Formats: sequence, C-alpha cells, structure tokens
Amino acid sequence: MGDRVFSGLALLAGVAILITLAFVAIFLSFNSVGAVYREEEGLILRQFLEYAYPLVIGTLIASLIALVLATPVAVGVALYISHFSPPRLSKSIGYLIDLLAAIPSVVYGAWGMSFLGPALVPVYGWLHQHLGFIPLFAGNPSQTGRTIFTAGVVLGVMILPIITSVCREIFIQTPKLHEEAALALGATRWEMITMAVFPFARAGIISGVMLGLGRALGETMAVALVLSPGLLTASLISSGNSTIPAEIALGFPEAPPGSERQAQLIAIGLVLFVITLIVNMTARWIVNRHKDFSGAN
Amino acid sequence: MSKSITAKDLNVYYGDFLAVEGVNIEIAARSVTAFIGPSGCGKTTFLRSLNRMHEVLPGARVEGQLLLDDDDIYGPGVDPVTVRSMVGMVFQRPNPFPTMSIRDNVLAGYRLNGARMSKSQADGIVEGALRGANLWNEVKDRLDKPGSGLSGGQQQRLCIARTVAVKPEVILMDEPCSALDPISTLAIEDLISELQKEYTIVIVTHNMQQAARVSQKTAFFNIAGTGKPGKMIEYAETSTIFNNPTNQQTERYVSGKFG
Amino acid sequence: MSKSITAKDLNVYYGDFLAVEGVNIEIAARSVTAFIGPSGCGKTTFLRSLNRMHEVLPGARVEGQLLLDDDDIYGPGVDPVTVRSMVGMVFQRPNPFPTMSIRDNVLAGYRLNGARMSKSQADGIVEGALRGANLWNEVKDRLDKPGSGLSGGQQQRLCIARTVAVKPEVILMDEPCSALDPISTLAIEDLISELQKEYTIVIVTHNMQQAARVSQKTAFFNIAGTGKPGKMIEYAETSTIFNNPTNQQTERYVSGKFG
Amino acid sequence: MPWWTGLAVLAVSALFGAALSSLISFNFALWFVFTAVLYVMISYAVTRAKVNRRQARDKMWKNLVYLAFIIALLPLFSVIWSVTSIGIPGLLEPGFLASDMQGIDGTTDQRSQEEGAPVLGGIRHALVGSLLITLTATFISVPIGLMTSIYLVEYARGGKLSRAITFFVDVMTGIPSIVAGLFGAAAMGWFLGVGNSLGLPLPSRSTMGITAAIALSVLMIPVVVRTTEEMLRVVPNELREASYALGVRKWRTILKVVIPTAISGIAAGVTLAIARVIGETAPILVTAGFVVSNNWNLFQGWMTALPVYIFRQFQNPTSPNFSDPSHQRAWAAALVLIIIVMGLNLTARIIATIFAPKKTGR
Amino acid sequence: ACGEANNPGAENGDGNGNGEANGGAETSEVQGTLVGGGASSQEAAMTAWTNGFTSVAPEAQVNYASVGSGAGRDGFLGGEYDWAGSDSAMDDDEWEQSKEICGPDGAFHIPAYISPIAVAFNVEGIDDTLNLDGDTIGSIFAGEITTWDDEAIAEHNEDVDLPDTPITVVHRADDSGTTDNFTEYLEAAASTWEWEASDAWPADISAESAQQNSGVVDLTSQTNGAITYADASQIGGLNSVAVWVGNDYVEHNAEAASQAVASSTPVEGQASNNMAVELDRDTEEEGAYPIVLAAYNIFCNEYPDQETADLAVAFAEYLVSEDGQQTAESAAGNAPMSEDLRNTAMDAISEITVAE
Ligand SMILES: Nc1ncnc2c1ncn2[C@@H]1O[C@H](COP(=O)(O)OP(=O)(O)OP(=O)(O)O)[C@@H](O)[C@H]1O
Ligand SMILES: Nc1ncnc2c1ncn2[C@@H]1O[C@H](COP(=O)(O)OP(=O)(O)OP(=O)(O)O)[C@@H](O)[C@H]1O
Ligand SMILES: [Mg+2]
Ligand SMILES: [Mg+2]
Ligand SMILES: O=P([O-])([O-])[O-]
Repeated sequence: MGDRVFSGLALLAGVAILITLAFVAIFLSFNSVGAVYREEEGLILRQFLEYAYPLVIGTLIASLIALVLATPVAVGVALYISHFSPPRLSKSIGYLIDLLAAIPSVVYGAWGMSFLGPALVPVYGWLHQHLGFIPLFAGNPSQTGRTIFTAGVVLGVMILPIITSVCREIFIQTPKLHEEAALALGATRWEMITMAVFPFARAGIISGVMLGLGRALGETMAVALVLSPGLLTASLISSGNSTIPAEIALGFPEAPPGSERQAQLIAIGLVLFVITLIVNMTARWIVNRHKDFSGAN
Repeated sequence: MSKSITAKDLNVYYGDFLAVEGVNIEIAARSVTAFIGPSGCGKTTFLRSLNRMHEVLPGARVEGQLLLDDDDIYGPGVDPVTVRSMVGMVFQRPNPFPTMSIRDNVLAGYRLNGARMSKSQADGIVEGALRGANLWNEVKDRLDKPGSGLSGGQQQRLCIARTVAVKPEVILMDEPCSALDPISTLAIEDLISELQKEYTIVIVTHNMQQAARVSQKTAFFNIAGTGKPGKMIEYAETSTIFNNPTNQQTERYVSGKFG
Repeated sequence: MSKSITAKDLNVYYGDFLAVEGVNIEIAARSVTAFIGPSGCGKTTFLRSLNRMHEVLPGARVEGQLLLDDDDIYGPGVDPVTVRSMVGMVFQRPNPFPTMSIRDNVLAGYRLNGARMSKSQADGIVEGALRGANLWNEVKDRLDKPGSGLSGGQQQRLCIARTVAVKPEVILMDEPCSALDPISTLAIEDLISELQKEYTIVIVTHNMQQAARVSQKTAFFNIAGTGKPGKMIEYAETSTIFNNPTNQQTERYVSGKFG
Repeated sequence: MPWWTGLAVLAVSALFGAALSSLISFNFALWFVFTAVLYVMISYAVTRAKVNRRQARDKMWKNLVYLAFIIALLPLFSVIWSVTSIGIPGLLEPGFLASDMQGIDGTTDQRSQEEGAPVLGGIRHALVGSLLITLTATFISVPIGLMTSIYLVEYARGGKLSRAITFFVDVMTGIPSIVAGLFGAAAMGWFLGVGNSLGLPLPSRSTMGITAAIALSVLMIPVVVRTTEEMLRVVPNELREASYALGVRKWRTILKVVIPTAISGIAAGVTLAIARVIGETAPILVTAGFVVSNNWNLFQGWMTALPVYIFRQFQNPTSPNFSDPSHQRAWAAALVLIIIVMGLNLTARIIATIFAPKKTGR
Repeated sequence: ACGEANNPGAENGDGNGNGEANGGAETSEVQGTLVGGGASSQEAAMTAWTNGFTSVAPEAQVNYASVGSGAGRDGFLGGEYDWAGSDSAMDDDEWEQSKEICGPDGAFHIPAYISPIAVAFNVEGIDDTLNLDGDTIGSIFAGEITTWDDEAIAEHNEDVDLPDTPITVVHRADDSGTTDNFTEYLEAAASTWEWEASDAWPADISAESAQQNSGVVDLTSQTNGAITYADASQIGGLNSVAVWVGNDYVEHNAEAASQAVASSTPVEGQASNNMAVELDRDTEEEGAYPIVLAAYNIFCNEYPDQETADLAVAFAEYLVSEDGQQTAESAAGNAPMSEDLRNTAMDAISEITVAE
C-alpha cells in the first residue's frame, strides 16, 4: 500500500514536470506564431531566421567562453577540495566556493559592468595589438570592456560553483576501494585520480557541466548588464553580439502587446529551448555510450 | 629482485588510536610469511603499513622504522609511490576498476610506467597474468567486458592478476582467498608458491590450513581487548607455530582450529 | 515458525543469460543446508532467488515454482516484501548502513519499518543480537559510533546480528564467515546450531569443513563452463556428500578438499 | 629533493615574473600570471630533472589544481569586496532592515546626498517578499524534484517515460528566466480566468507572490532533479539490498536508507537550486510586480523581492540625479541577499553533516 | 542596523495623521489599492506621485511596476493593471482592444510626464555645451563622424578647442521610448540619418550600449569621448548639446519641452477625451526644444466598480494637479505640464465613469 502510494507520487511528480513543460512549449509556440507567419505575407520564416541566427551564435559564443573558462577551473577546485586540501579544511573551503553561487546574478551583472569590464580594457587593447591578425581579436578593441568576452567571463564565474559543487560531491563519493587499488599499484596521486576518480565521476562531471551550461544559456540579467549588444562579429574584444535571453529581457518590456516584435521575442525563446534540447541530447548520448562501465556498480 | 622486510618498533596509529604496537619482525626475501590472529587484532592495519597504504587514510600515521632491504621506507624524502610500486597489494575485498574492461584492469598498473607496448606484448601480459590467477579460461572470451560483471571470486582473481602483472618485489595479500572457492584457492596457492621463487610474499589469512600450506614463517597477532593495541605475539617457523608454539596465547589460538 | 523450502524446476536468469538451471530441491524446516561448489556456479544467484532478492536487479527474473511450506513465493499476488521479512539474508560482503550507528544498524529491521519500541526493549534486542553474533564485547562501549568504523570481520558480524535481530523464519547466508577469523567463525557456527532449533538456515560456503560441521544436508552446484548455466548436481545428507557421493563431479570436488 | 625547493622555485618564478611583466608594463595581475605560469613550469622541470617524469607530472597537476583554486578565489574576493565596501555602510544605516520604501522619493535622497542626512528607506518589504516567494518555490520544487529523481533512479527501469522525463528535465534547465516569468504569469492568468468563470472564489489578478513562486519553481525543479538524481545514483546497491533483505519495503528503504545516505548531496543540490532562484529578477518583476510597502500575503497583492529591489535601485535610482543613496541601498541589499544564501547554505551543510554517512573505516 | 523604521511618511501605515506635510491640502476619502505598470522613464516621478498621493488620500495605496511600456500596455489590456504608463501611445488596434475592459469609449492617454531628452557627452577638454545641428547629430550617432575635432563639429563651435578624442556612441541597449523619441527627431531633423524611428536602436550601427537612462549616463560618464542621449533629468554632471532650431542653438529646458507637447498635433480617431499627440520634431519655432519625451498615463473611460473609478479619478487628478506636477519635478527633475495641458487633462479625467 505504502509502496503503491509512494511510487505513484514519484510517478506523478515526473508526469507533472512533463505536463508543465508541455504547457511551456505550448505557450511558447502559440505566442511565437506571429514571428514566422503574417496574414498579408504568409510564411516569413526566412526573415525570422535572419533575425535569429546572430543571436543563436552569440548565445553559443558566450556559453562556450564560459564553459571553456569554468570547466577546468571547476574540476580543479573540486579536486582540490576532495583530494588535495587538508581534510580538516575541505569543508570550509567548499563553503567558500559555494559563496560564489550565493551571489545573485544582478550583483554579478553590476560587478561585471562596473569592475570587470573596465579592468579588461587594457587586456583587450593588448590582445588586439599583438594578436589582432586572429579574427577573434580583430576589430576595434572596446573602450568600455562591454564585450561578449566579458559576458563570457562573468557567466564563467557564475557557473563555476555549480560545476564545482556537483563534481565535488561525486569526487568525494569515489569508492575508497578503487582509490586504494590504484595507489597500491604504485600510482601517484594524479594517476590515481585519472584511474579511479575521473572514470567514476565521468557522468557526474558531464552532468555538472550541462547544469552549468544550462545556466549560462539561460542567464539573462548578468549578460544584459555587462554586454553592449550589437551586430554579430567574430571579434571577442569589441562590442557586438548578443544572447537570446538578453535580447528577450531588453526587448520585451517595450514590445507592444500582440505585436510581431513580441512574437519574435517569444519565438527566439523557443529557439533557445531547442538549443538546450540539442545540447542535452548530446550530453546524454556521451554519458550513455559508456553505461556498461558506469561507476555505480 | 625480491627484498627482505624489517620492522623495528613499529607503532601504527589511527589518529590518536594506537592500533598496532611495537612490532619487530624480519621477513626474509623470497619467502612466504603468514599473519594470523583474531579479527580486529590489526593484521590488516599492519599489512597496510608495509607499503605505506596506511597513511592514505586521514590522520593515520606510523612510528618506528621499516626497512626494505636496508632502506627505511618511512625515511625522509622517500616517495610512497616508489614504495608502492615495489610492494604490491591484494585487498580483502575484490576491487577491480569498474570503468575498465577486464583487459584494462590487468594492464592498469603496468601502464603506469608509461612504457609503450605493442598489442601483442600487452596480450601476452594479460594472458600470462590471468592464467597465473587461474581466471583465463573463464574470461578469455569477454576481455573487453567490464570487470564488475564477474562474480566475487572472479573479481578477486582479477585483482590478483592485476597486481602480479606489475611484477613488484614484495606482494602483500589481505585474505586474498576469503571470497574464493577451493579450486581457485588452490590455484592461487600454487601461484603463491610459484611467485615465491622470485618475490617476497606476506599473506593475511584466517584459514590456518592455508597458512600451514603456503608459508614458511607465521606471525601470530593478538589483541588484549577492545581499545587496546594489537601486538605481534609470536613469530617463528610455520611448523613451530602450529605444532610447538612457545607462547600460550598462540597455543590457545591454534588449538582452537578446525578440521 | 520456521518453514520448509521446495524449489521445482527453478531457472534463474540475468536478462537473457540463464545463470542457474532446473533446480529441484526440498529443504526441511529447522535444518541447516549448505550450498557448495566452485566459484561462479550460481550459488549466490540461487540463494538470492530464495527470498526474491534476485529480482531487485534490473532484468533479472526467475522461472518455476518456489514453495515456502506450501505457498509459492513467486505466485501471483505474493508480496516480495512479505517473503523477505520471512526469509532473512546475510551477504557475502559486509554492508552495514553507513548513516547509522552500530546500535541503529542492529535495530534497522525494526526502525526502518517504523516499529515503535521502548528504549529498554530496544536495548534488549541490540544486546541479544550482538551477543549472538559474538560482537557484544567488542562494541558495547561504542554502540553509538558508526558501523562503518569496524574492521571487516566486525562489520560482517554486525550484519549477522542485524539479520538475526528481526527473527525471520528462514535465514540465508552467503559465505557469512569468509571475512571472519576462526574464533568469530566458531561463534557464528555455534549461533547457527542455536538458531537451527527455530529457523531454517541455508548457507553458502567455500569452507567444506564448515559445511560438514554445521549442515545436515548439502547441495553441490557445478558449472560446465563459462556461459553455461550452473546446475545443482547432487543434494543429500552432508555425510553422504562428503564421504560417499553418488555423482562423480561431486566426488572430484570434495576430494580436492584440504586439511 | 630538499624541503626548500618549492620556496626557491617560487622565489625564482616571482623574480622572473616581475622582470617579464615589467617588460610589458608592470602591474600586479600580470605579475601574478607570469609567476604562476613560471612556477608550474619550473617546478615541473626541476622535479623531472631531479626525480622522474611521473613525479613531475604529479607535481604539475597538483600545482594546477592549487592554481585553479586560487583563480576561483579571485572573482570571489573581487565581488565580495565590491559588495561589502559599499554595502556595509548601507546595512549600518539605522532602520535599513526594519523599514520599507514607503515615503521615500527623490527629494529624500537628494537631501541625503547633498546635506548628508541619513539615507532613509530599507528593504523590509523586499526581504519579506524574497523569503516568502523563495520558500514557497522551494516547498513546491523540492518535493516534486526529489520525487521525480526518486522515480528516475529507483522506480523507472529505463522505460520510455523515464527517458522522456530525464530528457525534458534537461531541456527545462535551459528555459531563460524571463520566459519562465512570462509563462508563470500567463499560466496563472489562465487558471484564474477559468476558475473565476466557474465561480470559484479566486483573486481576479494574477500578479501576486504565489505566481512568482510558481515561475521560480519552473527554474528550480530541473536543478533539484539533476543534482539529486546524481546523488541517488551513487548510493551503493548493497545498501538497498541490505534493507530489502530485512523485509523493509521499497519506499521505506528509499526514505530511510537511500535518502539519508545521499542527504549531503541532496542538501547541496537544494541549496544550489535555491541560490539559483533567489537571485532572479526578471521573472519576479513580471509575476509579482513591484511595491514599496510590505505585503505578507502571497495570494493577494504585489510583492517585491530583493533582486528586483536591487535591480530597480541600481537601474532606476529613486532620485535619478542623486543616485548615491539608491546605489548604497542596492549594494546593501545585495549584501543581505548574499548573507541569506550563505545562511541557507550553512543550514544545508549542518543538516548534511548531521545525517551524512559516517565516512570512517574502509 | 535593525530597529525602528525610518520612513518619513510612516503615518500612512498606521493611518493617523494626514496631509499635514501637504500644507493642509484637501484630503480625499477614496480607499483601496490602485495598481498600474509600464514605462520606466517615469519611475522616479511615479515614486514621488505614489508617495505624494498617500498624503492626499491616506486610505488609498497605489502600486506601479515599471515593467516597460509594452508590458505595461499588455498588462492593462489583459486586465492586470488599472492603468498603464507608456512612452508611446496605443495604436488603433490596441485602442479597439481596450474597449473590452474600458467600455465603449475605450481608454485615453494623459501626457503627465514630460521631459526633454538631452544629447549628453563626456569629453575631456570640453567643459561647456556644444552647439550642433540635426545633421551633425545624425552623422555622429550613425558613426560617420568619428573624432571630436571633426570639421562638421568645429563648424558649429568656432571658439571651442576640440580635442582629437575618438567618439564613442552610447545608446540604449534595451528597447526604449527614449530611443523611439530620439530617433523620431533624427528621422525628421537629420538628413544624414537614414533609419526609421523605432524603440530599438538600429541593429546595423555598431556602438556601445547600456540599459536604462542611468546605464547610458553612467557609461558615458566613465568613457572619455562618449556621447549619448538620455532623459535630461538624469544626465547628472554631463554636458549637453544645444540643438540648432530655426535660427538659433537651443538648450534643453522644461518650458520648451512642455510647450512642444502643448503645441503638437493631437492623434485622431480614438476616444474623444484622448490626449495623445504627434510631436512636432522639425519645428522651426523659436526657443522650442524638439527632442522631447512624453510618457502617457493611460486610463479607462469606464471602470467596472465605483471604488476603482473613484481611485482612478483621484489619482489621475493628483498626477496632473499643480501639486502633483511639482512633487514630480522636485523628485525626478522632469518638466511640469503647462497650465493649458493640465486643464485639458482635468476635463478628460472628469469623463471617467462606472459601468452599469
Ligand atoms: N579506518 C579506521 N579508523 C579507526 N579505526 C580503525 C580503522 N580501521 C580499523 N580500525 C580499528 O583498528 C583495529 C584493527 O583493525 P584491522 O582491520 O587491522 O583488523 P584485522 O586484524 O584485519 O581484522 P579482520 O580479520 O576482521 O580483517 C580494529 O579495532 C579496528 O576497529
Ligand atoms: N549481476 C549479474 N549480471 C550478469 N551476470 C551475473 C551477475 N552476477 C553474477 N553473474 C554471473 O552469474 C554466474 C553465477 O554467479 P554467482 O555470483 O551466483 O556465482 P557464485 O557461485 O556465487 O560464485 P562465488 O563463489 O565466486 O561467489 C557467473 O557466471 C557470473 O558471472
Ligand atoms: Mg583485516
Ligand atoms: Mg557468490
Ligand atoms: O522609458 P524608457 O526607459 O523606455 O526610455
């Protein structure tokens, strides 16, 4: 009886999520019709795509910068806490890093805008001067630091504690048995980590990274505050580019009710949805490929 | 190859708790030494201090001297990694790497040396080690399957194969056969006699017959009560320990034996 | 209390892999039955099918009939939980609950089911069970410490105490002593003889002396080769199996015995 | 190698780092970067020469791990510094926590900035709003999220439904917060419309605390599911089996064995989820509105949350030309918000240490 | 930091004293809560209004969420808000839609918040106003003039020593009524400006941007060589441009701004009491400052119940009252409505009724 109720509740919770999501999808699709269809002109898909693709790329660039910067640091920090720090201190150190997660995005936005951006201006100048031949550092170096790279760094700082926290929990769970097996074979600490800890934590690391990526893709306020949105450009050091959530947040308040602009903004919300979908599918696929060898046996 | 082990006044601690006290022992190279004694007397603890695995646990530490031939492995500047690659270990519970295939499990330690090897060389090592551990026939068709899919006994034999594959100088075994059936046990015991020709072997066992069968010398450990430290009571030729022990505690313990 | 067990044409599968085939066995109430056989022959698998623990693994299933007295425990509408509370189990590897103290581990069978009891009642159960498992003296001063701080042998005895504490009708033991020293083993064996007066006991063991000492009847399992299903080869009085087996395989296996 | 090798290498790296950085133009950031890079490289080279390649690699990775940790601390200290340096004076203004913004307008702030009068106004209403909304969102999301991950880990055996749930939970993590807000408002509006047309005694307007809580739940649930799922999965099967073997029902096993074993991870996940939403601005603004006075009722009237308060004070200062008081209030409110999340975090940790598996022995 | 609340207007909470602070003005009996939302441009003024209103009507409370003009109108049309604040007037479709909630006459606009938009800059070495004409402003914002010592600028400022600092254009990152009004001016007055007026800055001009007026002003203040446009009340210490109108350079000022609204063409075709206007950007009138923003407050002509109607009337009347306009001016620095405009507004408000 208890079992029935409990498993029923568990199932219900899962289904509730599906239903909510279905409603979100319906809400998004229903309200974005205006972006791709106009009564006079019929389908205007092309026009919409021209509007959407720079935003898609901008979103991906920002998230990619964030991931590339945050993942190695986060895994390093998690390892530091789980395997390198003095055991007595590891809890407090973990807490210190969690503080980063405690900082709301508005504050990150304010920090990125008033501190980080200006601090990066000379760096951009330097990069442009010495590496300007690489398209990434071409263009006019920003005088305000409000670039997609700054946004990426802020996002990186924001997702760092998320990835760290997930990785740390998993690293700590690595069975002592396996760690000792590696050590007893004469492995150094690092070799033990590659032999026992990483394989065990693989799925967890990917999971944490995806969680961070989800956050980075969907982060609104911080990006809106630190970026000078503009045209799509390959340059990371000049103003330009924009991300989907920032575009929505910046555009929605003034979008007239029922207008094409409003529909357009909701439609790119839907596009972001699809991007997350694809990103996550890829992650699942990577995790599942090695299911047989999962650490939880 | 193969080295002797000498412990001088070795105390082993878990934080403040003294688990094993004042062990003095000399283990000859190319011999098999058995540790026996009741549960909790510190056999595992002492064994783990022989290849510095003990210090892996937080707060765990060792006092005294432990010489491998003439080098104090606890001396200043000695790298535990070097110690452990010379002193291999098989654990009480089988612990194959769950994310590796059977083949990779066997090669795990060997690969650490970074030596490049051809596939056929690797195959040779894998087959040799698995045959030695009497596991080859059971797993030869599924070398690429995960090691965790094996039964307990099979897993333990896999772990033995893995340790042997590295060819250390000393092999420590903590109740390596406690999860094995007699046939596998026999094979392992044969393997031990085989290895003995080249390596120094220390084995913890609860099976006194096993101790009698495989070892030349036996150390008996005992503990006076909970919270008290374990001590080495007697260390002598195996036949002496079992047939003619000097110490009364040893006498009482071995005469409680079965069969 | 205490029930007999009858298996009729029992096949046990892991997904598509038939691990144990066609077992027919009758185990009398208030008796000790030993399962012996080489590693990987399916002793653990079959044992786990006796209290429907087998089906906990994904894809695992059982065909055939298994009667507890006269009730088919695999019959439609039978609740595996009821089965398991009647048929207790001690595992090959000690697995105390890491979140619980020693005391709570012993009481787990009650506590986890939400049973209410007075402190003195609980104390009684804890002491009784721990004494029975020969662990009381070692842990009586640290009942509130976590169970995972004990040595391997101590942990296993804790698990036995935990199972015994809920007073099931049948107790299944999967190599319960493989991590125990002889003194503890002796205590457990005594306990088994004690429990036998009231309970039906099935024990998997690699130690044939142990089988001979504790069991009235013995079942010998064997396996023809990797990938083949394990089968019950012979089932008879323990003395018959060890001294005068009918089957040649059994003969070969038990004569390879030691000591 | 002698014990002082590390120090020597550090000194050498710092020296050369200083030299190199002054080649470009000396500043501390550059110096730090050069020193770190040199330290990692030189100690690798030294260990490799004196000991062996494997130890050198071990050393290098160890240094990199330490470096990662230091790098992670930099933005932390930087952010904390910017928040506290302005926030603490704001927090120390008398009545900051006890008052709301009722009666504060541009002239009040002008007086503060020009005449040095104390900065009036506070965050009581926002504090109340944030706590109510976030707690409600937590009460909605944690059971749903936890139960879902229990379904996924303990009950579903890789069926279609479970795969669909996992997949869509992943998708859900990517909903931008503003979209969640719009959805929350639309959904509540629809629900109230239907309810009112059926004659149910429901409020007529959807802008209220509970709507914000629902919108936040949309953001929170996937975080809870993903983290707790991961934590439940690493609970060893041995423990579940031990419990089943004692005749314990599955749901009790889950509640009493699996969850307690995973509790520290779950607590961390929930904290993460709370931290994720307690700082949200956009979805709360469109669902709960923005007021200057206190409101305890989640089901009636508007509410302000701390991030909304911070954002408005920051972006639209109460007095556009005398924005210092507003900025001070904003940073002080940010500081309060951080302290709250830290407090939650600490609570989660205490819970975790009380119930966590005792990790002694092998 | 804990302890007593420090709010100056704490009396509203406990409902004791009233309008004293207001110099004994009449108090109103209306009660209840009026909610509205929309344009952020009038947020500072609205804060002052909602506070001031409590001293006029102690039993009443007014909430305003500055969610943006579009979202404000959306909420108003969806029945979520009792009134909306908006930088631009409803189009005819929206007005038709407003009949659903506002009865047959729909909703009407009151331009209660009027403010000039300043063209503000931060250039080291220029400490005073600069003179510019529409064409030059257009070229600067289009990115065609890139340094401050450009001839086109020098032409208008013969006695200023212009540095060769590069020009950084800073515009609003968010869609905004301010942008809409500014680009309307450029479209009308600058031949060099080839884009249509819109809430969003033209996507193909690459420049710096920030959110809200405070954002662009802060960014401009931090960046040497930056120029931006922002609500004149919010530019703080920045210098601003005097714009060539007719035959002289005109600095932004309050009177000129409200005059611009009063003298512009009313929008036809909506409710009879509608006050939405079409601002005259290319005016040649002497002393007029053409870059003006008027934020409307949109009310219903018909409210469903007496209480809301009374509240709406009382609040709207307070907004346009002399007292209300002054309160806003002192708190937000905007331009008060002219006398005429206020009277027209009072008449319009008096037409608010209650549905049968
Ligand atoms: N990690 C640990 N922390 C603290 N005490 C421990 C730890 N591991 C073991 N002990 C204690 O140290 C003592 C010796 O334990 P050890 O495991 O060495 O015994 P053993 O002789 O190997 O027993 P067994 O035969 O059961 O394996 C025991 O009292 C045990 O409780
Ligand atoms: N979870 C599993 N999935 C698939 N096959 C399994 C699983 N567990 C065991 N097997 C296989 O089933 C067969 C029987 O295994 P079982 O563990 O029952 O052997 P056993 O007789 O208990 O061996 P041991 O004495 O080593 O414990 C073996 O071939 C084993 O590889
Ligand atoms: Mg041991
Ligand atoms: Mg078995
Ligand atoms: O009033 P705005 O903030 O949209 O310019």
